Amino acid sequence: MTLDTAWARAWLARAADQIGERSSELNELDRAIGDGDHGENMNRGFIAVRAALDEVAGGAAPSDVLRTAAMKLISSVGGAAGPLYGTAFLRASDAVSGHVELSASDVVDLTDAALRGIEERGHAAAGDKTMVDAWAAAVRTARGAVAAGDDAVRVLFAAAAGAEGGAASTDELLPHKGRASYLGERAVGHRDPGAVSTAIILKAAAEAAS
Amino acid sequence: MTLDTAWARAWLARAADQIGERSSELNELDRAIGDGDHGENMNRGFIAVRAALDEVAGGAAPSDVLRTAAMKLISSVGGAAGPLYGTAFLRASDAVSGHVELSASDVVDLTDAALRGIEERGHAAAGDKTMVDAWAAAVRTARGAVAAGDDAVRVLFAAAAGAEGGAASTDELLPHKGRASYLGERAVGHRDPGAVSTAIILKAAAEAAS
Amino acid sequence: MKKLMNDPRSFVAESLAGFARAHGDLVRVSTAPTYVVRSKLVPGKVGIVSGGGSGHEPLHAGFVGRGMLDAAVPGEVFTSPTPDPILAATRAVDQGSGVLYLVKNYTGDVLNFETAAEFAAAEGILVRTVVIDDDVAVQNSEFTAGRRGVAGTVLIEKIVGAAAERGDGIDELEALTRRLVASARSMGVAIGAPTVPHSGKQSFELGADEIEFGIGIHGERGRARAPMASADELADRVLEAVLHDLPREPGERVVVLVNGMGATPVAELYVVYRRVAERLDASGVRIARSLVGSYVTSLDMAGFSVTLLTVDDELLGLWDAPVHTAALSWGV
Amino acid sequence: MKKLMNDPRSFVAESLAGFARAHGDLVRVSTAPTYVVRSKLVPGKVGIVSGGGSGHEPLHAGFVGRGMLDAAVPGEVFTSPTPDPILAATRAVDQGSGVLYLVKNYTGDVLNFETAAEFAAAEGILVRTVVIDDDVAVQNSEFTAGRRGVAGTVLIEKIVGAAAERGDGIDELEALTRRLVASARSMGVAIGAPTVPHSGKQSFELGADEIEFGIGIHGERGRARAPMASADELADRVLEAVLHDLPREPGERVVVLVNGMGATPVAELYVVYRRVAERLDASGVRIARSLVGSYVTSLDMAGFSVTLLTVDDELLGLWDAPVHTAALSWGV
Ligand SMILES: Nc1ncnc2c1ncn2[C@@H]1O[C@H](COP(=O)(O)OP(=O)(O)O)[C@@H](O)[C@H]1O
Ligand SMILES: Nc1ncnc2c1ncn2[C@@H]1O[C@H](COP(=O)(O)OP(=O)(O)O)[C@@H](O)[C@H]1O
Ligand SMILES: [Mg+2]
Ligand SMILES: [Mg+2]
Ligand SMILES: [Mg+2]
Ligand SMILES: [Mg+2]
Repeated sequence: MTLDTAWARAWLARAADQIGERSSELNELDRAIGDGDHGENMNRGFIAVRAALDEVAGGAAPSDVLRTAAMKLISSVGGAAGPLYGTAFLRASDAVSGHVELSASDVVDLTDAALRGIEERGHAAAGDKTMVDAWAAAVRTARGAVAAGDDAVRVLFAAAAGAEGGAASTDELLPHKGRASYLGERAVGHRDPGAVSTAIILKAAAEAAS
Repeated sequence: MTLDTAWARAWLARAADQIGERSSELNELDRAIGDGDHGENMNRGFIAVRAALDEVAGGAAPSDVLRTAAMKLISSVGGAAGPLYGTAFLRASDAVSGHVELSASDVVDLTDAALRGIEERGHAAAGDKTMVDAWAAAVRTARGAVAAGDDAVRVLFAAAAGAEGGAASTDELLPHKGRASYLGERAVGHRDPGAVSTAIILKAAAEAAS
Repeated sequence: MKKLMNDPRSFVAESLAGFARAHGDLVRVSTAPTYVVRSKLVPGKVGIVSGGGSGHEPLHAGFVGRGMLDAAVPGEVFTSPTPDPILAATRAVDQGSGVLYLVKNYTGDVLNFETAAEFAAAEGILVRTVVIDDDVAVQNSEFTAGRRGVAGTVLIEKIVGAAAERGDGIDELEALTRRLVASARSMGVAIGAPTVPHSGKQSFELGADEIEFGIGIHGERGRARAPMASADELADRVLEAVLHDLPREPGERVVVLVNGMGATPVAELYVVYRRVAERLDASGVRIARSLVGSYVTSLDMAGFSVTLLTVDDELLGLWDAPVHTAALSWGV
Repeated sequence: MKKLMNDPRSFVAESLAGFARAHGDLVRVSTAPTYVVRSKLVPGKVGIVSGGGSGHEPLHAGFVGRGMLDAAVPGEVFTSPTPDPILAATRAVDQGSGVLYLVKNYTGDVLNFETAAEFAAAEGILVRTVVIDDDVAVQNSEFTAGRRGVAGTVLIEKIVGAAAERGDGIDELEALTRRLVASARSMGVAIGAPTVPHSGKQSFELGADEIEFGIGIHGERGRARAPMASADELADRVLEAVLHDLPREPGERVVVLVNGMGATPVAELYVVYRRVAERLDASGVRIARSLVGSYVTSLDMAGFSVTLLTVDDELLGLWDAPVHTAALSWGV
């Protein structure tokens, strides 16, 4: 399958499904080291995103779909994740603006732009035990796949696998940003909910392409 | 032993001991059908009574000891039991006013006066599931003992036994007075705490005489 | 359930000490005997005195001040005060115009205030007593101690206090209070039991999905155990019981109190008030004024009560009159 | 732990509906987008806007009114509101003199208010933002999200609101707020965990004799778990942490807030206040004013926090200035 507008719609619809199914898992993760609402917040946001997908004009580019998603996330998620994911999707949209079909390198640009947007907005870096760790790992593995000559869909799968690993890597990290940082040492051994939601979203992107 | 002033002091001192030892039992009974403080209240009161016993002038009559106890109970017990026991001891004191040594019939007069005082003050009758049931039974059995020709100490033991039975008889009664009456049917099967404290006090009176 | 306390036996005294320290501008707190008296008494004014067991804070000490009570007499937790402190408070507030006792209907409170009134009369102080019994959960018959005095007490203390501040004499005040008592009805629900300090045990055990319906304010169990229900269902059942018992004409105006029992956050009380207001609209009862908060509590019991007081223009004027106490303050 | 609610998803909306109904004289509540605005805005006055996740009632909606906030923007429970309602509230209160955002220091609140401020600026509305971070339980380092904004917020909102009512311009108000933030310190303890409506589970599990020391107001666990202790010990440890961190001169005057976390009865808070006052006397800190009650809560969490704010005569004048809101009212 090609990474066109149909794919972009399928991605977000699938992400909405997955976030919905796993929202209590995300709440539980957030209850351990945050305030227990990450699943609620993301689910609220993606329900809004799903509803908005129909509004996207026919003949739109993938970037238009991503921009619509960004706006909906900003206006409906709230909390820390809302502005962060909103910025991520806005920057991702800009990075592939107008492209009718995404190339392998577009996938890298998209994830990299999202990563930089989150880093700037949240003043967080990889290793701070946040969603940044998932995005950063995704970008790394995507780059590797491009270097290995993989096609766009393969690169997307690589990114998803990277995000999964990046999320897992947060278990042992000491938190430096977000609510978890209030707990310090007490947060070690727990996985960051935002990193997990990132892994869910990128996994949906890959599955939507296969 | 004769029922003189030394006996009256011994009675109240022993009652203070017994109430102290059994105050949590009284709290528990009150927790089931009242507000859980009867043991606290009675204990606070008898601690004050014990302290006041020394104040009673030498050469005083038993009635003086009972009057002092009444005043202390009124000023330190509070709740429903305070005024009721206060009145009971005041009337008991009047009933044997000045008698240096109590006769068998004095014991009946003393308990009967206490009973009437409580009935008037609390507008309660036997069968209402209150301390009245213990006092009323005590008066009945005491009268019986006098009729049987028992001496004062024996009559006192009869009164104590009667109070014990009267308290036990409250288990199956439907409450018509006091907090227990708010529970209606739900209070059936529970023993009235005030009836039990009455039994404790009369038991102490008898034991103090033997 | 844990408590912020030291020795349970000193709980009431230490809480009062903190209250005295926080509100030295409004009240003076006497210890031995224990009572709370308004710092600035009004010469010639009828004294308004209330009291009863502690554990219902802010009632009564929180309502001592301009336009409400002249003195409050707190007993031990859930235990009526003895006559001595009541008498001392009576002496402290008497201005020669008499003193009115507002007594919640519990055997202990009634008997101890009665005794205090006898002592005061013996000293030549004119004392009148009105017993408050607004709780519809208990049937008023000679087979009970009669209906309990619960949250309606705060509404009555506010209005009677305003009338006394206005300069009403003791006869008018007594008549006004009796009229208010006849116009106030309340009912409460517990979703969590309180813990009495000295026992450390909950007054009753509630299952995860159980509530007590028709509770009082002393941790006694209610009229019946019931399954937990939605806020709207609970509000409907409580309101229905109150409305059923409230003497009123069509289109009657009421003051509504949605009262928290001690451990219930105000956000939940507003959810209940929302429903109560909707139901009153539907039943053609007009809400003239409302109060939502924890005013007459039962230690750390969770739950709420609803009180309705029927009012006319005069009573509303007295309700709106300035009040300046620790727990109720407006117009000043 | 049970709650008085219907569908958890409608909890915030239903609670606000009840609040709107109870306080129609003070505020107007907008839904979609959700914000609470003062009913009578003052022409030409700088608008004071605050907000954040719900679950901290009466903060912030309970402080909208004369002499305090012009608008409050409540998000879902423990979730910062999105930019849209913040922007809508900003438009609603702007009188052409600018709008000051008072934001508690949480990533979500900071980012969403930041975004709203950008949108407002794009519309030509002058917006300033001051972030409140009074919680000494968290270290202020680049290894954390920084100190949290907790109960000190209510003291700051009161004083800044009074200055705005007085007619101060946005520059003075921003400077005043920064000065207040630098002068306020808080610390809290939980003896019982809160339950978030949508999860129905307690945010953390506490043993019968355990407490959480140094908690925030979102059900997050605290700095450390500790054994339950007497009210005096808890008060001493909390106060010590606050005093340790509070910039002050000898003989400094302070406003003291002993704040309940939602499920703690006021009688217990007074026990804590009593001790806090004694310790402050002993350490030569003068209590200029005090506030004891549940003002910045964490749903039905049990526990308390202590806030100290150092003040001078000007700040005390602003503190004493008239305020007329649902949860704080005096001088009117
Ligand atoms: N400064 C930050 N930079 C990047 N990500 C962050 C930052 N702060 C929080 N996050 C992410 O946001 C997630 C929490 O989101 P959510 O629970 O929805 O918001 P809130 O913390 O306001 O309740 C965290 O798990 C973390 O991944
Ligand atoms: N009207 C009454 N007449 C007689 N005894 C009563 C009456 N009301 C209550 N009592 C007695 O008082 C006891 C309760 O005393 P206590 O718990 O100390 O007071 P309170 O009910 O005020 O907490 C009851 O067990 C009952 O025996
Ligand atoms: Mg969260
Ligand atoms: Mg009792
Ligand atoms: Mg009692
Ligand atoms: Mg949140």
